Amino acid sequence: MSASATRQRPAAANGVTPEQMETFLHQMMLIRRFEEKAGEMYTKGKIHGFLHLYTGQEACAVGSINVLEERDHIFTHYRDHGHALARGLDPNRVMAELYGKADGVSGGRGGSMHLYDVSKNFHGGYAIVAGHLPLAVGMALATEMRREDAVTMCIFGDGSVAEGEFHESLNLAALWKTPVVFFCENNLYGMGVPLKESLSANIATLAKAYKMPAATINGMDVIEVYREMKKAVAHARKGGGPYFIEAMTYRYRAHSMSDPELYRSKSEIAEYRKRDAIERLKKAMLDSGALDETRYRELEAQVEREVDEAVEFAERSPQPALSTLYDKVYVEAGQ
Amino acid sequence: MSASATRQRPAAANGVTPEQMETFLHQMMLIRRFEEKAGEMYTKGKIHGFLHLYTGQEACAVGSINVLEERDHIFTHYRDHGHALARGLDPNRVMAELYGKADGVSGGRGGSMHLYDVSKNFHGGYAIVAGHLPLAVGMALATEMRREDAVTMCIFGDGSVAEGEFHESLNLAALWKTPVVFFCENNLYGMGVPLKESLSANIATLAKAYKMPAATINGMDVIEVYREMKKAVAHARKGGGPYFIEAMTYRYRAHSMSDPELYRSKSEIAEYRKRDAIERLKKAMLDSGALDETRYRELEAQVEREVDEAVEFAERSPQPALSTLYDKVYVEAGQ
Amino acid sequence: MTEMRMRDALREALREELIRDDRVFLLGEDIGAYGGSYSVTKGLLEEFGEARVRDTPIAESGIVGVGVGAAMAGMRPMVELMTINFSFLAFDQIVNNAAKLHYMSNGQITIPIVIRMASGGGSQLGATHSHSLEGLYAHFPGLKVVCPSSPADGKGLLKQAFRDDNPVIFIEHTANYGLKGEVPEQEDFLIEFGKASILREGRDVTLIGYSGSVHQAVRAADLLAEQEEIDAEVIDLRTLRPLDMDTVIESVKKTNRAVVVEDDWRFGGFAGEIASQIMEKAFDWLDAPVARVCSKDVPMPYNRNLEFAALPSEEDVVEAVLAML
Amino acid sequence: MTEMRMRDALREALREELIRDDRVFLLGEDIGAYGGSYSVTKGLLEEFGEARVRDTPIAESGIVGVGVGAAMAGMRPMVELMTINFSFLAFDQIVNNAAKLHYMSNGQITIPIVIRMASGGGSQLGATHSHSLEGLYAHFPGLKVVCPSSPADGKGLLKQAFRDDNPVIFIEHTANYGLKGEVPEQEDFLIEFGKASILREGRDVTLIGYSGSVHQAVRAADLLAEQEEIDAEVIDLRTLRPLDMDTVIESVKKTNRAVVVEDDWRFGGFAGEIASQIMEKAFDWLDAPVARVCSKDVPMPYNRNLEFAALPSEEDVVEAVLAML
Ligand SMILES: Cc1ncc(C[n+]2csc(CCOP(=O)(O)OP(=O)(O)O)c2C)c(N)n1
Ligand SMILES: Cc1ncc(C[n+]2csc(CCOP(=O)(O)OP(=O)(O)O)c2C)c(N)n1
Ligand SMILES: [Mg+2]
Ligand SMILES: [Mg+2]
Repeated sequence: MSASATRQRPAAANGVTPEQMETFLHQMMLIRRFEEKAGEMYTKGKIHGFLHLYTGQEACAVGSINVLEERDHIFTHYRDHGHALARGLDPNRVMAELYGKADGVSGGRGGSMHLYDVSKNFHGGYAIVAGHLPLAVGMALATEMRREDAVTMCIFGDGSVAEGEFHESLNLAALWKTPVVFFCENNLYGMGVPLKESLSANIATLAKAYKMPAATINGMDVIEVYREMKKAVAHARKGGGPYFIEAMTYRYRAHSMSDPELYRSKSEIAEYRKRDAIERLKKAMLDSGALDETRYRELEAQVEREVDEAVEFAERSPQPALSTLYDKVYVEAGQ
Repeated sequence: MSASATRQRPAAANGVTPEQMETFLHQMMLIRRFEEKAGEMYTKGKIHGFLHLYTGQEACAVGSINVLEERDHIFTHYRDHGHALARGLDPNRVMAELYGKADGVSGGRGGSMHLYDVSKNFHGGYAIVAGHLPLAVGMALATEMRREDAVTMCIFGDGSVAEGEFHESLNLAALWKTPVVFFCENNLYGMGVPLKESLSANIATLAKAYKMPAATINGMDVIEVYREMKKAVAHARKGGGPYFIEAMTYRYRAHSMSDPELYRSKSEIAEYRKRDAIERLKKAMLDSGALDETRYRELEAQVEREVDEAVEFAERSPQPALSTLYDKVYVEAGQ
Repeated sequence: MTEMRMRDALREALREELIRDDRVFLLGEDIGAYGGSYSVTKGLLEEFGEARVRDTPIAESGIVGVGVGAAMAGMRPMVELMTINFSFLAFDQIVNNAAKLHYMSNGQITIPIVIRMASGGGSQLGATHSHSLEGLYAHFPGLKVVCPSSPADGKGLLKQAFRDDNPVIFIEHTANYGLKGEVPEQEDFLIEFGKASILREGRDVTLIGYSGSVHQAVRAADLLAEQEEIDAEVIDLRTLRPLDMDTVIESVKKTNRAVVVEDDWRFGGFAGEIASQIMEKAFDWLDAPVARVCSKDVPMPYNRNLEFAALPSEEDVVEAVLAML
Repeated sequence: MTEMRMRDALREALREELIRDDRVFLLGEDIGAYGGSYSVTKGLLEEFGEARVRDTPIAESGIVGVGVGAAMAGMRPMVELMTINFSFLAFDQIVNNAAKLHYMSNGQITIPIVIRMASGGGSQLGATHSHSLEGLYAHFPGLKVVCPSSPADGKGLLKQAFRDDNPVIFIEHTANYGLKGEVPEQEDFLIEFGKASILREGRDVTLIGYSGSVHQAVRAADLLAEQEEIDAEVIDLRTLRPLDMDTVIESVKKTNRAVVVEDDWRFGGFAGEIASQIMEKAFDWLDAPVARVCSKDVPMPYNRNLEFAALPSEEDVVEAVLAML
């Protein structure tokens, strides 16, 4: 930590230390590369089912999840690789899960949309749009009843806002003042439907109607996400009840691997790519001297190694034994 | 109509003619007496199942439904007798339905919670809380697609606002600008749960979040309800999309006949009874000369007769034949 | 032993579990100030306070989801949905989240939740409020489904539900709430899931029911004995998942005839499961096809006579038995 | 006749109905700009415009309810729910409002709605996205349930669904979308509901399936013929409600043996209905209990091998047949 003394200035400027910035950069690069590789492996027929890549949205996961403590909890939707990696789940085991292998975080039973690592309070990966929102409220209610000083973060997309469970969950959370941070990644589309065609409301305004604070933030700026998430977590942790963040972002890739993307133009994607969160942080760090090209190339190489290793690990990991098919439908012993 | 010339003043004052006021008074008195009688017949074992009485809320139904044209549509919840009577459904056939008799508006198959008279565009009577809201939106969408210049009114209680379908329906209605008036009768309770313990939002504020106009009005003042409903219907009819009314009201009786009312005090009920809508209108009409005691007693006698006749009709109406059990599960002929 | 009504036996179970285990808490619609729409939770709010007996908004999906989330956190919530009819709004939460998270997470997550609801017709509540769909939930691996028919079973099975680490759908027939019966008094009176009980021994035919329909079966057995000198065995399944087919098969191998009695519709209903398993496991013992006495294939009418005609009756059971002899 | 894939045959049906009847309109998730998640509605937005091909928010309950409301108004909406898995969120709207309003209103209201959804496992979509619950909807009186297995059936049955005045749940197996087959070209090619089709005649055993499982049955019949010289008859039910048991019973009276093949779980599933009815109606003709070949009793695992092991296969069918001879 002492090395940071020489890099004091940028930290003072935005409340984030250079070490943290490097962590953010590394994590975002890892997620980016991991997702590209996963897409590649899908095309090669190594991964099947639905695969929803997170490319473009990295600042959301990294900026927010790094605010959380170990004792805090995370629920997310099916576009969950980025959140898992930001939470520190082992990339090897995440890749193995996409492969459906025995060493996967969910033993190969969950797949891309259902990553779980309860040892890290990472509770999934939910594929039914908005179905996990009440679960997060319930987790927060339980920690609150036990006075555990924990905050639960609940991540979902803009398309989920039209679901009835969004409304029920926000109301319950606010009514019972549960320590939950609702984190909406507004990437402007739910599959092929633009948000303006699926919602007659401003998301943050709607959230405020439930008497909880809500902020719309730039989800392509990891530092802004981090700072805003800090406020949100502090609010929830000190007993203020739920907090709502709408992070404006964009997904670069198709909704899932089978989407022909008929609903948006190449130029729109190009436009958003110009605001890339990794480029933005990299530039800021280069400008402030928190990073130089050598270090950046080191990080690139490191990420490449991590992702290659993940693929190798996944390739080598065994298939779950057929004899396990009937395991864990039920918990065997009572309490 | 010429007789009204002598009664010009009160009409000018509130936009309602003395004839209309008398209609309102008559309808409210009819509903009040009808409900009291229904409760009595329930206690006598003539009516079974759930019976949700409307006593106390008469101004809501009467003030609003009288604004509608014949071509307009109504959907309501299980507390539906008042709405049916205000829409002009035959009291005899409504009472017969509570009895489950063959001449009931639903042939004895629906019961108190499921009154239908499609010839009057009265589409029910729904017993699943908030389940009819999207139906009303669908009806409005259809009339709009066919350019029928019709408005659909959708009535529900404050307790329904916490349901997911409330949210989905308001959003769909606003998104597609369907001509629907959402009419929330806020009687402060959903069964035994006070609104403030079930909703972390102000109802009208929440409605406004969907970008539709919303007004909170005095649901114990039939004139105010009428005037506000006029605005709402005009807005919807001229293509302005949905409109939301929250009418503040109170139910005098238990939620249903089996409710011991442990959750509220006698004094609270007494307090609201002082604001009785029928008394209020009666007093205003007496004061303005639109009514005198003789005419009031005539109305009382008329209502008594109507309700007695309804009971007699229901008593005499036959049971539906057992042979009809399997009828109308399906429509026989295709289109 | 002490005599009590079903609703009181259920309340006793809830009380004892609330006292025994501070992870237990209750949430549901009108379970607090109102006392529960069938008075099962009456007095519990006063005794245990608002944190552990929690009135909820009318938001079935939301409250079941909250229960599942709390169970994931290691609590032992009981969610009351008033009636099975409203559980349709929480269907996804029940059959996806509650039922599957243990499996999908490779055992990392467990969901020790009890979801209570009332079922059954016969009270003129109309078509949307008269479902008997116990079998619907029994179809989903990951769930357990319990449907008691007596106060003692109600208490013993409900207490057991709180000791089970799996999601338990606990379904009470509205017609049973007022039933009186002897209930053992000891603290740890539990009834294991998956053990049917033989309510009446007999040689000539096996009548199989659960929850409400058990009582039709018993009355039918009485009629058969009195009027026809037919000696019927009556089996109460008590839980549909796990399902105790051993007891059923043993009985059928003795009687060679079986009638399944169920309040639900026959077509595509759970009675078909029991009938099929009997055929599969006792084919050579069967002297006649297994009969299914169920509700008529119509939405439940409101009118009393029509409703009675739609529901299975003891006469229907007697008729089915006579037809197979 | 012209050869086309299932997805194209379904699209043709929708197109023709949109042209024929201006009361027909489509609404659903991603049916417009995206072209439908299985490309069934591709191009229809461009051809018929936004009013008649309507992209909706992700709000299953809401959009089914809107469809029901529009149907009450005399329109003929088709609501696409993407997959059966998401229909759970609209369960109440389907089984209460769509199914029961005609009955409850004493015939005043009719609900001519078509609700389309994809079903089935086998694509590694995991436990929440791999349901085969056709039988779930078939359980409810008031609904019709259609599950085509070929492009011709897909087209003829879907067109018929739009001519029916009742709510029709139209379920397409994801594994069938790419299937090719001959489809009649005439404008009014309709297939009546409640008529099973015999895909293969045989003397030794009757295999009964629908939607996806029909194809396992056909492959099993081929294996049985090639390897065991067993001559199986294969019946495709095509619609579960109405259900054509006459064709099944006639066949079983000839073969004396039957296997029901179904993608859904066996326990409490629809196969039990078919098996029970066969027992009831052909008891004296049966040489062995009716077998049910279904999914294993587990939530669907993601891993490919486990998923294949969980799903019913043609080998499972062959095994079941051999076991009953
Ligand atoms: C209840 C439900 N309905 C539909 C779907 C199909 N579906 C999967 S993802 C998706 C879009 C969700 O959009 P959003 O919430 O914005 O998340 P994003 O994919 O943009 O990250 C849809 C419609 C689903 N999984 N669950
Ligand atoms: C989905 C659903 N959940 C629960 C119920 C049981 N229930 C019937 S009425 C009611 C209260 C509704 O309150 P509100 O909407 O305010 O209408 P009010 O009775 O006050 O007129 C409840 C909880 C139901 N009918 N439907
Ligand atoms: Mg999105
Ligand atoms: Mg209310």
